[in-house]
Amino acid sequence: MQNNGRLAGLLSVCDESAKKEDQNIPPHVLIIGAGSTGSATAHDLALRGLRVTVLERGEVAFGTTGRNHCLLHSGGRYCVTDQESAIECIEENMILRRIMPDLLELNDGLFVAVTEADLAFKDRFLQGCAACHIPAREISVERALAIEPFLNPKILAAVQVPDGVFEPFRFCLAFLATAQENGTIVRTYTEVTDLLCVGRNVAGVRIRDLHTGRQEDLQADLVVNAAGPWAGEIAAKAEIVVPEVPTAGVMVALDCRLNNLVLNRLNKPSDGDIIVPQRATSVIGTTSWAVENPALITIPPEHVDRMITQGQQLIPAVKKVPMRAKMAVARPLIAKSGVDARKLSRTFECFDHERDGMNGFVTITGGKTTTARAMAEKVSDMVCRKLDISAECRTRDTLLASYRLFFQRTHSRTPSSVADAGHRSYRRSIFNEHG
Amino acid sequence: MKNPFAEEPKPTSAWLWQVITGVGLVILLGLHFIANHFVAKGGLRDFKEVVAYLRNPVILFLEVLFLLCVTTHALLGVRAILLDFGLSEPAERRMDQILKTVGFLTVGYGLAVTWVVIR
Amino acid sequence: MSTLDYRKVSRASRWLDVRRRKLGMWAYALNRITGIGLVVYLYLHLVVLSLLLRGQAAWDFFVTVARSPYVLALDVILLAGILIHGLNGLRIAMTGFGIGVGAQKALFVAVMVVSAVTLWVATIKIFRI
Amino acid sequence: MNMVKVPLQIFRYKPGQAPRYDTFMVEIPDTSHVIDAIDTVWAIHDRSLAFRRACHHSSCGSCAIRINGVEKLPCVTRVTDVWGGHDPLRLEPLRNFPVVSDLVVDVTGLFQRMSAADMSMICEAEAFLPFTVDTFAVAGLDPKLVELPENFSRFSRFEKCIECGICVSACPTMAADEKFLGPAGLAAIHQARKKSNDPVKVEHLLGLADGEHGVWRCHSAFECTEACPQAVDPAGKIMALRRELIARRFSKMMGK
Repeated sequence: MQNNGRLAGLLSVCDESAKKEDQNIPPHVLIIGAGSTGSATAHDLALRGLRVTVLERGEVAFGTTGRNHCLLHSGGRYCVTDQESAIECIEENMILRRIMPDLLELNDGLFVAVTEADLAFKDRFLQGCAACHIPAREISVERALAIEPFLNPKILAAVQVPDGVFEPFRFCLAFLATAQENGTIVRTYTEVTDLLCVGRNVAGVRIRDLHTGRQEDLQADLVVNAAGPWAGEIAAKAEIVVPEVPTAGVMVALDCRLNNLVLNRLNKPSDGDIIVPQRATSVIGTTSWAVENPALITIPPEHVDRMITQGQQLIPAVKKVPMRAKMAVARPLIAKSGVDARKLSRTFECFDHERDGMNGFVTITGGKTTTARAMAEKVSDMVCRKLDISAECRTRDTLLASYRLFFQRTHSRTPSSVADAGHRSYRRSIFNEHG
Repeated sequence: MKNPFAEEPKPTSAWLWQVITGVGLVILLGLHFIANHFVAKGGLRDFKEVVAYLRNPVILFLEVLFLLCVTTHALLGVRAILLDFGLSEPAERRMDQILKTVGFLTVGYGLAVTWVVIR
Repeated sequence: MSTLDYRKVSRASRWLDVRRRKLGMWAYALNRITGIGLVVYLYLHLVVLSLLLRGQAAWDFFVTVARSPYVLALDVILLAGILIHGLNGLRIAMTGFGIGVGAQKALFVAVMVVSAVTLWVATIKIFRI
Repeated sequence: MNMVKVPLQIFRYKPGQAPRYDTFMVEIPDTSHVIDAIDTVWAIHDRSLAFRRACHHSSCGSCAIRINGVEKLPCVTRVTDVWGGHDPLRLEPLRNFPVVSDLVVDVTGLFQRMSAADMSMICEAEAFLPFTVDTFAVAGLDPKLVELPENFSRFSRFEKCIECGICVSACPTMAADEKFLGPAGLAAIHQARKKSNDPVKVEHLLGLADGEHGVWRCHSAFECTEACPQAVDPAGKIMALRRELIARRFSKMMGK
């Protein structure tokens, strides 16, 4: 937190914000993080007519969102253990089908019973789906095996639900491209180094442009912290604690696609109980353990092995196929004392840090990519309330722009002059040695 | 920002001509080679033989066709290489004009030599 | 935002850079090199033909020179260029019409083998004349 | 888990500065992929290193770079497969794109070409597995025909092409001709043309490809197909377009 020594700069920042209010210019909201939450929030706020700037220290979807499981949840996965999340999932699932029809692979999902215990879970599962309004229906084992030839032939039951598959990178690009259309500025490779506080008010952020190395102060009427598992790190700059448990999960991508539909074990969520098909691969997931540093997760080899063994329960052929990739990333789960990481709710929460004595600063965390739009709606409602703006959320029915427009809009933001800077000298340059 | 790739360009036949002349060359050059260097005694005709050879109308026709093909093919090839220098539109147009002129001069020269010889 | 556009570094010579590239790229580079060689030869050839205009003595003198083993060795190089360019050209034409696209590498190997064999036979013939 | 120390020689460029190479020594598990090595540089050694990454499993196409001079997706390239064990592993941005910063290139041109073809990311899938027959053969599995579920008229799939730009970087013609539609763009036109039943749209798509900087500009080096990590076979698609355009021209000549 910066309080002293930079007053001159901050005063001018405040002057500027006062001036803007005079001229009836809409308030300026800074969003930290261009993952699914930040991207959807930018889109929501831009639609409500606010001036929005998104700051991201890497590329879009550089953190948690990029490496997620790509599962468009029907909610079936949580319909017994976490119905709040399940209801969110099915609602958002249906909305996303409307607003990004070109970015979803919609082949449904199957929950299959492999063991007697799974079979015993079936009735609770169907009841859970009904309670959460998830259109689920049981199909015969023969039918399931006809759709999925590589499915374990020993399965005892199968339930079909409206799961789907998205692609996280383009998911975010589509939201951001639409936000850009509505005036949002997206600054990637821009790291937030500090929150600028005036009294008990966050008045802006200090950033470092990682392309130029230049430092800059940006004024904001409100700062939205959507940094995922790094939200705690950002909030700490204002001496605020966000109760987050960065919880990593390992996923294993196979060298070919073994299933048409998303395949789940018909049971409570556990390790390696889901295989999501994507493009040319099938991705087995996941495990769950709390990590210290979400930026650098070492993948425990035994987790990878567990994915392969567990995956074989669903598709025996998993053991025959070479591994294409393995990845792990930290989910930003919200901590509850005494609750194990796997059992923490996958729902999201919006923190107005006014209650921590710091105004102009909110954190949105938790949740899943499937529910990113709902998270954006909730945090945008909070932002508008705080800024005293009455504007309805319009993201439920707004068709998103093409993700392909994003880079064009990002790179043409400042007039570009093609530089040939030292193009000859780089061949001869002395290599700088590091670490 | 307008998408510069969304407009239909002017169709071109350069590649097709390159292939047609190329295939023509394989045949004609084969004949040219066999007739001038393998059938001919000692691998080359002397002056009298050349004159007699070219006075055969079939041979004359094939040799003229060969000249046309080889010139077109060579200059289209040169053009493809020059295009790789990333020329501007006006430079491209000028290049086309120059290559056309060179082409006409080459063919004209070849015909002139032939005419003088068989006259 | 200023960007580094290092296309300009080696724009026109990129086609020659076959380092770590696959067979198709070698075929392309080879086709260009032989192509350039043949254009140069074409114009040399046309210049030589002007000797026909100077009458019998000039041409027949050239014919004697051309029969010297040194010139015949150059002819072998020329023939190599023609064979590679011609046969590879047929390969490009074929693939361009959608024929044998999947076998382009095998076709290139075939082109080179046929060229080599033909060149060998032709060389023997050239020097026996 | 065995750790290895791998020297990385990374191309660095920041606006207004001369490009250079930096060498980093990273310690990573020997089963790591190249993207893990880059992540380690970013997490431990230098936060100013600009690179792209998202999915880590060859689905987003964002991370494509050149590894030891060859275009690859670092997320599915194992370090031990490309590193000789002694010389630094050289990481450079893709060619034929303007470099924005370090390993990040401006892919606007590629995305514009893809937009021009208006190719959607979702396609109708064949009703059989697998996606690629070859990998199935490797695994000793049979591709099987699949019965569509009652409530399905078709399966959908994401397109094979992940718009990574690898083919554009590998293409020797792309290096020379800024206006060239390029392998990805032409393959997209071919794909969109295959999907469309609308004669006007098909005519437009073929028209797009039929220019000086379209299919005719390709020099048949087949580098795109060699480099493509997703078996899109752009060169094959260019040849198919040529064939169609020639056929169309001849049938027009015949007065049809």
